Amino acid sequence: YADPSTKIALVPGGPHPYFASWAQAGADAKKDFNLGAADYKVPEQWQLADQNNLLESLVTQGYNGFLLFPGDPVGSVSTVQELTDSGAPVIALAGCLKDPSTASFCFGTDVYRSAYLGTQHLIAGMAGTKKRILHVTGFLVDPNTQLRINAVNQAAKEGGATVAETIADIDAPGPAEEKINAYLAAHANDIDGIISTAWVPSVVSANALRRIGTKRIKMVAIDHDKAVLQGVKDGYLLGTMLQNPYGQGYIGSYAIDKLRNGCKVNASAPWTKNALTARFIDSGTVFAGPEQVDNYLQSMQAITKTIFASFAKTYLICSK
Amino acid sequence: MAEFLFEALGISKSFPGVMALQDVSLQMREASIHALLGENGAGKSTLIKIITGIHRPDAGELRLAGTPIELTSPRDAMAKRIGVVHQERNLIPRFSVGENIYLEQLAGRPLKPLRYPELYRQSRKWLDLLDLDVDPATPVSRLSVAKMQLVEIAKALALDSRVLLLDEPTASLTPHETVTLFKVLKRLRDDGVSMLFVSHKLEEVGELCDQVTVLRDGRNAAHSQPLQGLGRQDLVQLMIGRKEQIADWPARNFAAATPALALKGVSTILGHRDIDLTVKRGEILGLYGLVGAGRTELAKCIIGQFAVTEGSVEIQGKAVKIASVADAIHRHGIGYVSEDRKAEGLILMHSVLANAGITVWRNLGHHGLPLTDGRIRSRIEPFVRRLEVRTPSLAQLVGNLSGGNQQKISVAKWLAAGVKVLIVDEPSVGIDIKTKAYLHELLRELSDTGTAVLVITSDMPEMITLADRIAVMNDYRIEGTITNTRDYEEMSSRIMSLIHRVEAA
Amino acid sequence: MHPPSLQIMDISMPSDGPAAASLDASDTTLTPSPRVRRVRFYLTNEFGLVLLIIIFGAAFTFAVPRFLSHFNLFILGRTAAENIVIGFAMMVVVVTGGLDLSVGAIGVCAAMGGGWLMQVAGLPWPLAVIGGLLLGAALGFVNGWAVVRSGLHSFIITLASMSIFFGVMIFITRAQAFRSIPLSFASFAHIRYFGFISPLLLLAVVIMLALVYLYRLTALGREMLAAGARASAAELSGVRVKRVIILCHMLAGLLAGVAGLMLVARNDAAIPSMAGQLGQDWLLPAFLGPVLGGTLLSGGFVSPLGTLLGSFLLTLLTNGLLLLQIGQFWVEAVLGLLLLVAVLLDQARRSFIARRRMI
Amino acid sequence: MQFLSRYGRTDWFGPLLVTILAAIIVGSLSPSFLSAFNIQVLLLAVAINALVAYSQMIIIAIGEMNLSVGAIGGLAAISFAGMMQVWHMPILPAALLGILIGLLGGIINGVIISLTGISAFVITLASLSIYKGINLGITEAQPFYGIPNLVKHLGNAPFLGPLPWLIIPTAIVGFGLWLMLTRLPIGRCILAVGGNRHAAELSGISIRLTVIVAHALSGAIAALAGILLCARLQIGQPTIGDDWLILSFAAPVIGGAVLTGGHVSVGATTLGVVIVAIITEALVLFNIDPFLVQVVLGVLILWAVGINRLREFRLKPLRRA
Ligand SMILES: Nc1ncnc2c1ncn2[C@@H]1O[C@H](COP(=O)(O)OP(=O)(O)OP(=O)(O)O)[C@@H](O)[C@H]1O
Ligand SMILES: Nc1ncnc2c1ncn2[C@@H]1O[C@H](COP(=O)(O)OP(=O)(O)OP(=O)(O)O)[C@@H](O)[C@H]1O
Ligand SMILES: [Mg+2]
Ligand SMILES: [Mg+2]
Repeated sequence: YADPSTKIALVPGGPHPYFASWAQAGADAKKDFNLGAADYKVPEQWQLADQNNLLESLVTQGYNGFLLFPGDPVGSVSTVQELTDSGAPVIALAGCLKDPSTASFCFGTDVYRSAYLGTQHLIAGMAGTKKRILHVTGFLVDPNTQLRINAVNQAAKEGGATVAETIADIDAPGPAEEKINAYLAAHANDIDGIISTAWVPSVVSANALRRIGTKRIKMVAIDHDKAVLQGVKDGYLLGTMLQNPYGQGYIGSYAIDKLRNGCKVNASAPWTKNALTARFIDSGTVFAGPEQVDNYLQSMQAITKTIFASFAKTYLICSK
Repeated sequence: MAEFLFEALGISKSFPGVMALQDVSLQMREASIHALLGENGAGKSTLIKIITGIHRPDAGELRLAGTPIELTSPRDAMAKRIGVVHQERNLIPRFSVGENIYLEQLAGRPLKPLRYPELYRQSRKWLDLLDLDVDPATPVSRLSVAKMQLVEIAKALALDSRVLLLDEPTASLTPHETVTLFKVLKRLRDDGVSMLFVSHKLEEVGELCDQVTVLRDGRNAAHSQPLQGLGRQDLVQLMIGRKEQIADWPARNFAAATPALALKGVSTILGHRDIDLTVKRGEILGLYGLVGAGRTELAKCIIGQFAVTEGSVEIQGKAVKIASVADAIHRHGIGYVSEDRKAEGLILMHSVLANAGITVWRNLGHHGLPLTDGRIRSRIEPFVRRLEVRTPSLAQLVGNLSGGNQQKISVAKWLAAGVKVLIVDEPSVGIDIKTKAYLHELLRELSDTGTAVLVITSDMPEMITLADRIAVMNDYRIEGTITNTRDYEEMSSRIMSLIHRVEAA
Repeated sequence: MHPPSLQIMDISMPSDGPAAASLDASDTTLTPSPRVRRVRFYLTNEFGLVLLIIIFGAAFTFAVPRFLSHFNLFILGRTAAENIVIGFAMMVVVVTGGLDLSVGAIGVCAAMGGGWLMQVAGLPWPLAVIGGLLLGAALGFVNGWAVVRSGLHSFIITLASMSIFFGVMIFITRAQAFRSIPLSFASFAHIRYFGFISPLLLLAVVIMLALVYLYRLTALGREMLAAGARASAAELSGVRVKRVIILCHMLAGLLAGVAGLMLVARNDAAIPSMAGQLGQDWLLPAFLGPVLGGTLLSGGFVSPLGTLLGSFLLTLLTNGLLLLQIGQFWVEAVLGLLLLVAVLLDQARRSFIARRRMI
Repeated sequence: MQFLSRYGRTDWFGPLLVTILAAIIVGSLSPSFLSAFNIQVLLLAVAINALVAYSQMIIIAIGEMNLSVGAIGGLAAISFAGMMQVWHMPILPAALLGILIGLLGGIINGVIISLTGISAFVITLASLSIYKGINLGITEAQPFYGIPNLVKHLGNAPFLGPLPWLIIPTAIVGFGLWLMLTRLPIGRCILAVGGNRHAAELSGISIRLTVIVAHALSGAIAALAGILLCARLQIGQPTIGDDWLILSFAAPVIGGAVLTGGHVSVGATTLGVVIVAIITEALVLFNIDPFLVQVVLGVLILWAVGINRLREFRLKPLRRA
């Protein structure tokens, strides 16, 4: 039923392990839906300008559908406009664009909700302590970081916990190592829990806790780095907030193809609203504790299946 | 054994736009000192650079003891025991004196640990030989120009060379240091070393050398002749193609002239005390003193680079406060020709035009017109031509000019500036005799048009030729001022007695 | 080793000058022959860059059918324009022998300032643009003043000021973007003259011409070069070196502001992340353009045209490589190789000419 | 006073003063700063960053820049981790090969620079792209996790009191560099080339060889830094080295290095690293609004360098006297 002229590009913000399964998802989608292409294209560096250049060159190369992690929720809007002007539908994948934009919709993780839920899990796990939290997160120039900080603060307020300190700008291994360890060296006794809302800080904090050998400090991390999963298994972490990059890539490719072939976005679908956009579809966020980490892939696949089953019906209006 | 220890035969060398050497030959005997003479830009330094492996000749052959040799780098020359003192200073400023002296040796054994006490002890030997009283551990950057020059010579001596090339080694030395150097060179000659000596001071050549080669426009005007029997005028004739003209200017009287620059009881942050000095409009005042007397420092205080702490500076009769060098130049019309052309006088990486024009840009730019090269050129060209700057074009980088021609540019830019007071510090270092005469004429003409000129020079004949009056400075004080009668004997003894009166007391 | 100095017109000597008689001998050597002039031109950086641009342009045209499409040419020009102006911002400080690590931070601050003036203060965009540029120049002044007053190397001053400027901006804006950018302003980045020329590229060319005018035809520009080449000599020749250095930094701030505002138009929004963390994303394009173009990092020599061509070459290589569809993660390695090949080719050209003694 | 004028002129005196001052201030405000564990954390950061700074310092010494330190370090780090994970290579050979790769990277830089005479800036920028590209090409941005436990242990554990194992290679390299730059002719040649290239050449020093040696050393040291960081992070991260550039210049410059070459100090550079580490730590300890951290960082750097400068102003009159 599908269209071999559909050439989809899956473009992350830069090289990052989080997006690795997009490549496989694209390949599978190409095969399953008989697409012309569903290629994973990585900008050389994690720079907005690099991503823009790559996208523009992909248009020139004839790609006609884009799954894109916006390098900046606002800054990428104009580039997306150019992409859609060229006739290519765009779906914001994994992260959202800020409304208004010409992207069809956003399919990914609600960063606010994910951070919020993670913090709730942490607070639950800290029962019986003073509930003092350290929040480690990524670059401040990323507006999502502000959302995460707000989410953690909000959840803490609601749960009767206090955020002792927020350490930001540590999405690089060296500085993360330095700052997190320095903090723990001085203040390990002043906190009862750690919430991490970025990849590298999750890894570094997990390792640090293992090194100190304490299980007194509870921690909830994000994403599926091996060090994090192992930490959960060994009991150093309460759990981690998993996202569903594979499902994003797979269903996203499917949706783009549909959008190119007579389908329209259903304006009255049950969209979720989040801090950035009113047209948001949750690709699935699960909290994985020690019991779930081993088979998190299956649970993700299950979620993917569920979303996929009703996707076209719910979110698209197709003439054919 | 060959007749000549070292020979350069039929050497030619060209640079972009310049034919520096054409079929030049030179033959040096063992145990002799060979003079190499010529005007600025005649090709002397180029020849030396070819002999030491820095430049490759386009044509010609080098022979050491009769066998042809091929030199591709300075190291090759060193290995053949050819040592050199270049015209330009080539020291590592942050390294100690001792280490600089032994730098050549260090390069040969990269992993053998240095033993500084030993190295300093050995370098002492060479310093003592030259009567140079500095601690070998002192960084070179803290030495005066003259001392650096002596370190450079020590460095060449330490190589223990068979052939030693000296490119204007005496240009920044005092007469006393020169005498010491000559003693050393004569001793080396007696030990069998063959030396090449470049200088613009013909008296020195007559005293020291055995043979002479003269270059004119990159060709041999004389080729390894015995010096015996050649008089000063003969050498001049060979170098410039005509006889030397000796200026004989009438004395001028400035009793009625108004003072252009006056210092009254000035003390400075650099240690000058009670300086009283007046230069009148149209007058040339010489400031004489031994090196280290504080003359350069005084000039720098006058132009506002260092602070005047007491007393008053008056320009055209009005007391002024000079806050910066730019103020001195643009507001008060005082210019300063630096003695250190490489560091302060010129921008070596810029063109002749950019260097010579720097003082007139502001002035030309005032009218709001674009500051084109053409407009700058028309302002500076007369002076560049008058000083016979040898350059393929005004676009040539100053760094590519011969040493003397560089010096000409650093003076020319001030001649073009149209200042009312000009301070000239050691203007003729490295300039050939012909240009020196032109320069003197120019300064004289400049003063005739009303400019007050303050000449600082350690060259007594130059002082006596140029100055209307001579102020003598010693140890940061003015010892006295005398009117120049242009009688060499009388003037030099009066100046010396002024200096020594203090030392006797 | 040295690049050619200021391209100064050759002097032609009047034959009847007062000193001509005594100058006869050297007269012939004072004017370089037309051949020497021609060869000197072939040896310039600019000529080499034009050659490289032609070579690589032809190669890409051949290898990628859509390389010359209007859309791609437009994109190429627009991206190049940004890189060129960023290169200029660095170039004008490199002239002094210093550098400005804070160009990116200043650019973002100016852009955010401009965005604030448009969105929050509601100024008409021309005024807001002027405001943003003034902010850029003011931050540049702070840099220059600190460099001159402290006597520290501009590296350390701008390292700190990069942190401070950017930090204050992030603190004030909380990393939130301004996106109510008037269409009339934003359209500068989207208009296509003749289908493929971006007005931003024209702006970059105009800035280049202005810089050429500055450095070749004004006293101030010449003084900047002199102060950069040798401060002590310039000072003793009446150049107010400190003032000139401050002006260089202000100019850098101004140009960084221009680049920042160009990105605002490009993104239809003023966003804090447009130059990355602390504005560091700009550093490489900022240095690479000038250095490829022949500007000396040690100061005193500058080539606006070279910077323009250097930045353009860089953009061209990146663009062409992306179109070539090289294996995902290998693009960067190939880009580095191409860059190396480009500079080696250029060097080979020079030594070829020199070896043939065409001079 | 005698003491001041004797040591006040050395490069390390100012940074040392700043270090002590900073330690006292931070320590008195946050007592846990001087705890053994914290000192260990500080030393770990210093151990790696000092190597990063050294690898740039040696290039600053010859008056050039090496933009590829981070790329070389990153490539060595992932090679080290990759060889152990994929080929199950023993630790020592893997580490040696990693350093060799760095050495080779440096030599390539040095050879191209000295043969062509193109500015080191351009060449190392191109090689930065190449090395980083190879890194990404090999890893596809995925980390290597197969780090042996022994390496993980060495990367974090102390061997004596608060002294971590990692400090040992750094100390050896630091001492070796100091020895080389002050006592060995090759080190002096490096400084001579930086101080006055022309004069050095005229004195028979081979510029080419010196430049190549400096770049080779720089590459090897950067590789060592990458390997140590890999041990410390317990992961072969492809992003290792991405953020080294600024620090690599900042520490030597804080330590009084002259960017035009000819003057660097190992001791002062190390202290520069320590100062930056203390400042970084202070920012974490004092619970500063994350949005203000950068501002405070900038101000503190200026403060540190400013104190260093003050000493010069005070000493100038002394020198004249
Ligand atoms: N590297 C170079 N590039 C271009 N021209 C050069 C270079 N070196 C020397 N020249 C030119 O070669 C000629 C000879 O210069 P050289 O330095 O040998 O003169 P010189 O006899 O030593 O003069 P001086 O007495 O002034 O030192 C000059 O015209 C000079 O401009
Ligand atoms: N103690 C010192 N340390 C370093 N440099 C010095 C010292 N004393 C003098 N000099 C340098 O030595 C040079 C000559 O000294 P000074 O300028 O005081 O004497 P002068 O009378 O101007 O000498 P000249 O006869 O050379 O004009 C100057 O360049 C000065 O900087
Ligand atoms: Mg000479
Ligand atoms: Mg003097």
